[in-house]
Amino acid sequence: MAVATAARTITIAEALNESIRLEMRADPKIVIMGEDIAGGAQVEHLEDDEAWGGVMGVTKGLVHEFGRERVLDTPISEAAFIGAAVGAAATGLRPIAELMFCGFLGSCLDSLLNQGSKLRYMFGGKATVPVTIRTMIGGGFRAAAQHAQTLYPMFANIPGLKVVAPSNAADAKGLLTASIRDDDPVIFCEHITMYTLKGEVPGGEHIVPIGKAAVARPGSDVTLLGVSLTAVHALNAAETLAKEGIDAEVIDLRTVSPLDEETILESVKKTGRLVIVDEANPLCGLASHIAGVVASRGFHWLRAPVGMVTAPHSPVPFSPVLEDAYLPNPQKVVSAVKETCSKAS
Amino acid sequence: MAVATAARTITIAEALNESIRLEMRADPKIVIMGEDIAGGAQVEHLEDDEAWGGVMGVTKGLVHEFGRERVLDTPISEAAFIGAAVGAAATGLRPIAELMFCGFLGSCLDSLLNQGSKLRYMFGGKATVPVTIRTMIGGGFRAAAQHAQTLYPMFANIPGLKVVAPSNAADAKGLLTASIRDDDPVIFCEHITMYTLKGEVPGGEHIVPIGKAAVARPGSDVTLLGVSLTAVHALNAAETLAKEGIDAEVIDLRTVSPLDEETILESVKKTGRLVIVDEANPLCGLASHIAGVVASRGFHWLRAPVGMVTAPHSPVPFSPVLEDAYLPNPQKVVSAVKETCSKAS
Amino acid sequence: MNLSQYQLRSMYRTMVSIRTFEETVKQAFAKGHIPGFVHLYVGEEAIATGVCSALRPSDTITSTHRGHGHCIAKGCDMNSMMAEIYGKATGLCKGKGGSMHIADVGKGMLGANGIVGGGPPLACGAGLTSQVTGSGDVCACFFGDGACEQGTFHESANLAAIWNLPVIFVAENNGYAQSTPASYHCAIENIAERAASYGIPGAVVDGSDVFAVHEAAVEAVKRARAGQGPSLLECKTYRHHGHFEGDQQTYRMISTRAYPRARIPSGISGPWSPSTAGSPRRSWMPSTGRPGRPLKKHWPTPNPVPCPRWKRSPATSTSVTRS
Amino acid sequence: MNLSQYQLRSMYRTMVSIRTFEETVKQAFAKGHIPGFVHLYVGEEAIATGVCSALRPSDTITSTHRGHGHCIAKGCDMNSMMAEIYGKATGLCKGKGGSMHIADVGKGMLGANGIVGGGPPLACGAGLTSQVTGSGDVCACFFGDGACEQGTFHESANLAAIWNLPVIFVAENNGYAQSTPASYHCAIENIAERAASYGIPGAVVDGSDVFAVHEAAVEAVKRARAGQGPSLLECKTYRHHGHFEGDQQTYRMISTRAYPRARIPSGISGPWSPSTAGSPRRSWMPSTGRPGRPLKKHWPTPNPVPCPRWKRSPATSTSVTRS
Ligand SMILES: Cc1ncc(C[n+]2csc(CCOP(=O)(O)OP(=O)(O)O)c2C)c(N)n1
Ligand SMILES: Cc1ncc(C[n+]2csc(CCOP(=O)(O)OP(=O)(O)O)c2C)c(N)n1
Ligand SMILES: [Mg+2]
Ligand SMILES: [Mg+2]
Repeated sequence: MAVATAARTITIAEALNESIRLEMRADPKIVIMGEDIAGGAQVEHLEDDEAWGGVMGVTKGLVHEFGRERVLDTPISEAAFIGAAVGAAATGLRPIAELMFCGFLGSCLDSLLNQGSKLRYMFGGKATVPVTIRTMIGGGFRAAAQHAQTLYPMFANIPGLKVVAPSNAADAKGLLTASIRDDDPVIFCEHITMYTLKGEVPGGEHIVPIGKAAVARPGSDVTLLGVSLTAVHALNAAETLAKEGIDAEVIDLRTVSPLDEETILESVKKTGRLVIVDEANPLCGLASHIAGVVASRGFHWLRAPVGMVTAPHSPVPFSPVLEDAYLPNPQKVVSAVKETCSKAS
Repeated sequence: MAVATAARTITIAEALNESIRLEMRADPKIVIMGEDIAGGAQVEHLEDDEAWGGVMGVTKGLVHEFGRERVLDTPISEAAFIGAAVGAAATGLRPIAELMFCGFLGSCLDSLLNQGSKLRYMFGGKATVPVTIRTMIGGGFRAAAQHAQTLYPMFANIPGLKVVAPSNAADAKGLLTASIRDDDPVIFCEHITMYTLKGEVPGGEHIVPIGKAAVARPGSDVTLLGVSLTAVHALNAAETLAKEGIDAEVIDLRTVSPLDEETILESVKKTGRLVIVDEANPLCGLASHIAGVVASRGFHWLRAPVGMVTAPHSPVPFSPVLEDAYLPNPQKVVSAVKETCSKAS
Repeated sequence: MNLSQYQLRSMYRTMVSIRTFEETVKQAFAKGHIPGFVHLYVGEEAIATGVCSALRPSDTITSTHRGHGHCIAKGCDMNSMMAEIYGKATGLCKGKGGSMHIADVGKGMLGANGIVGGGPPLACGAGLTSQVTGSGDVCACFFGDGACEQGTFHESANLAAIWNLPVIFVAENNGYAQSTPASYHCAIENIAERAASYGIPGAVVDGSDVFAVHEAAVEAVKRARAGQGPSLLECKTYRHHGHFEGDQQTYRMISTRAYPRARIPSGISGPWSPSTAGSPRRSWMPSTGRPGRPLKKHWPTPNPVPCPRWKRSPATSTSVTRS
Repeated sequence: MNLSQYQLRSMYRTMVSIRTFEETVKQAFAKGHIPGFVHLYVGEEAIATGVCSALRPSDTITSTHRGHGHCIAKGCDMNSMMAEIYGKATGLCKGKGGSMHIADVGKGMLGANGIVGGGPPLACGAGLTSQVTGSGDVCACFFGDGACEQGTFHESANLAAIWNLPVIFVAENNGYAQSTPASYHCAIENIAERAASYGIPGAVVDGSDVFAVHEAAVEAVKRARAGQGPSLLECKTYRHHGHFEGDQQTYRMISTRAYPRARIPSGISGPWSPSTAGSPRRSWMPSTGRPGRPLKKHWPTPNPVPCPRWKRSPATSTSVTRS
């Protein structure tokens, strides 16, 4: 399959596929593995391009190009295959493993908590673990409590892991490429509702560095911060707010760990107000973490209490009505910003 | 074994044992299970009181009193037996399971993340899961990266779990009793270095409610907040600070989830300054969470940046020299408080 | 096996109810009325029916993402189930759980489960409750062939064995885990042979034969209730539709070339009807499709028999008693 | 089995090195010089030695909390190891890992591991690397009897089987997981029989007989290198000291009543010395202690043989070839 060299408008799923494809072409040490990522092609008839390519189709066509040796369907053995990806990384490969839903972390935490993230440190720096774990986060699909989680706070609390979550197609390609090339384990979070989101994506090699947030919209009155889908909510809210005379600066975090504290603090220094939007559960979550960092390192610039729009501290409900009430959305962000801006310093 | 009715000075390990013993006497639905918690007594010779009683001796003698039916050694199958504890709780027992080290969460997260914590909610409130998971946290034992973790932030990020961590013998007994009687899953965190710490413990029934922080030392200049061992550090630091003319109020959190925000905010309202001491890794950890809550709900009372003394965001080192440098201690707290108090509002 | 007319009718009703329920869900999903993920039990009715008809109301079951059939067979109210699947406040779980989390603990139905391999540890817990309280209840733990590669199954089987828990592990081997054929994901042909790793009885039955399933389940339940511990029952079956609704099954166009066509569970489309059920064994035989590979049924006999060396084909069944 | 004088000497040196190293650690620990947890390999020397002497330098191993012996057998520098155990900057891991995390990736030693069951998935990964790069290296995965109840072992064995990975699973059955006897925590007598669940060869050997271990390992390595996939090798052994240093072993006063006394690995305390090693097989026989239960060694023969029905006692060994 030819990959464009010029920018074009494609979906996030296509952008991810393109990143993997280009990297696999360039580096024979890259293998990909996961449940159904080839998808039915492993037994016979490899020539048949009807293989599933993963539940979201992200890896479609890769087994056709790279063969069964490098595109490995796995049994439902998350502990074994995520651990195998870690072990393969420690011995010279550069695996990309798919953990279908991030809630399945329950079945493989050890490989990440006690092995992948810690080997390099425990071995005195003498090992590297260049593994990328792609996983799905987020609600809105009516997938209920186990399949709609947003667990990057748990990942981020583990030192030694990098945690990435793009909000658009270009970043999806660029950040995934950076993740694959990174010598540390990276958890790459893809939002379940965003695979079909389209955006302009550079052709050929495209890298977005890990650990650097983007100022997605400059503004002066308030800093609005989101990541993955909530960055999109923040941008939408900023449009609405602009009409009402509030000029919001929007930061798209892009990376949860390591956290780009400088970009956040710089913005807060300018605006004096901060509203954080996050889909994860709030207790020991991402929103409060950032609020805490600013309360510690940017306290004197803050002119109003930090606003936070998060999910409540409860499992995700199934019912569409309840789930819509549960999730952050642009309207909630707009209200929170108005409240923050109404508060005197 | 007779249990005293009057208060006496005993260790945390003894206080925990007493809580379990009294509750098991009162409620035949309580069973306890874990690796080596009976300890070698399961095959023959039950009458022999030489059974180990767990690696820290907390459950010593219980198999002797309550028999093998209610004191169950398990294989090294954390996923199965923690899950079995959850299943037993959902069907009418009130199990207490021991997860020897909290790092072994890696081997059994699913039972807590996707089952225990969520059943009640997902089933529309029609199930209760009265299970208590006792587990060991903390460094200082030179146990290295996998066995010295402090993972309550990960537990706390899971809605549906309660997370408790006592700092003294009386609370150990009272909070464990409350945990056992609670109808929701409770993660009970015991600090590895504190089992032999002695304190006065009430005889007979003693309950300390979950979700209520303690003002362990009243003060007016700065609020010092810790949990488990860091509450002890905070108290020690307060003594030193008192000699230097700084009157610190110390809050012992006791419960991480649900968080007693009111007690924290009330104290900050009084002192205007806050220093949080926490042994967990900082990113999406407990310290920043509390700082964030205060930056949101108590902003106008804050007169200085929130101070945080935490572990760095790295795995725990093995070398005693490095581990000492890694962990929070009273000296670090004293410095942080002085810095906070030196900052004008 | 002696089944009363009442039992026969009730089993028939359960099988037809499941089929009808699922076809209704299928249509409603196609019309966009049902949110989220839905996995249908069509084609596997004989398993839930055969097992649950061997249980008493106070016995419990754990289930899977493909749980509607288990719910119905364990007596959950179908109206409340449907309301749950639609996400309504009147649903069995107030709309908070949905298809993958339907539960009715009061009926002993401990929940569908979105986590593959989530059930076995819970089943051990239910078995422990029975053992500690002396209730005599057993727990039937349903799980798919895909779930047999989850560590939780192995840990739970061993735990149930050493604790002698009244648990019946029921492997529903429908040949697929999503798009992945069992012949790929599982290193051996018969899941039931894994019983030997835990010193418990294992058996393979034709999962489209409700009588075969029932008979094997009765035996396993009897053992469990008598304090003889857990068993592993593998039911060979076939997934009629996609993995979930909406699944295009392109992968299946590939692999069904080598796979037997669907076998319709006996009793639903077969010639038998409850009013004529004199000799159920004969009339409930698989009524359509190629018979696929021959399945033998063996349940532990009191005397040791040599365990045949495993060969990938043809399939054999195991019979190992814990001594 | 043909072993050169050089090989014999080297195996002898390894066994004695491990024993000496561990006794040194024991004394240093008793004096309070060593921080943290320390688990000694005393009594199990023949396993690491027998297996690692069947490997080449570029082959890899995964290890356990009881890892010193594996490290030494795989060629780690003992001075750097000791420095690591003391927590010094000059240690193999700069003092950051300690006893439970000694590693030397360059030597193919992928780390001691504080997590019981942590090794098998990593071993699959090392096997995958070999398969993808075509290096022909194999990975030997050491783990205890206690680790056999961890789901990771089962998942990894299945994964290695279906991917045909060059992994040798080496179960070190020393009869105990901390205070818990294997007879309690494991539902069956011989861990090696679990190989049948994954269609791979399994064998039981006397873990105190370095030649027996070596011979079995050579066979397994040969298979793995030839692309014939994984094997499971169970070595029956005995933990001479406490679970960790400082363990009072009160529980053992109870249970050793029913347990054979320690068998000293051949070659260390036996009459044999490297200079007289003409007929090693005879001279390295277990030299002390009661022989315990008889252990038979079976490694897969090319022709299928009936797999005897398992009985708790007396012990038999399995021999199952993946067909
Ligand atoms: C821990 C976990 N891993 C993966 C999945 C995704 N998933 C859902 S169903 C399924 C296939 C299950 O196959 P099987 O156990 O055979 O059940 P079947 O769908 O055939 O009834 C997979 C991989 C999951 N829900 N949970
Ligand atoms: C996941 C996990 N659970 C529990 C422990 C605690 N633990 C350390 S060693 C051990 C016993 C291991 O027994 P076995 O596998 O037989 O190895 P042995 O100590 O006998 O060599 C246990 C329970 C652990 N380290 N990791
Ligand atoms: Mg299936
Ligand atoms: Mg052992």
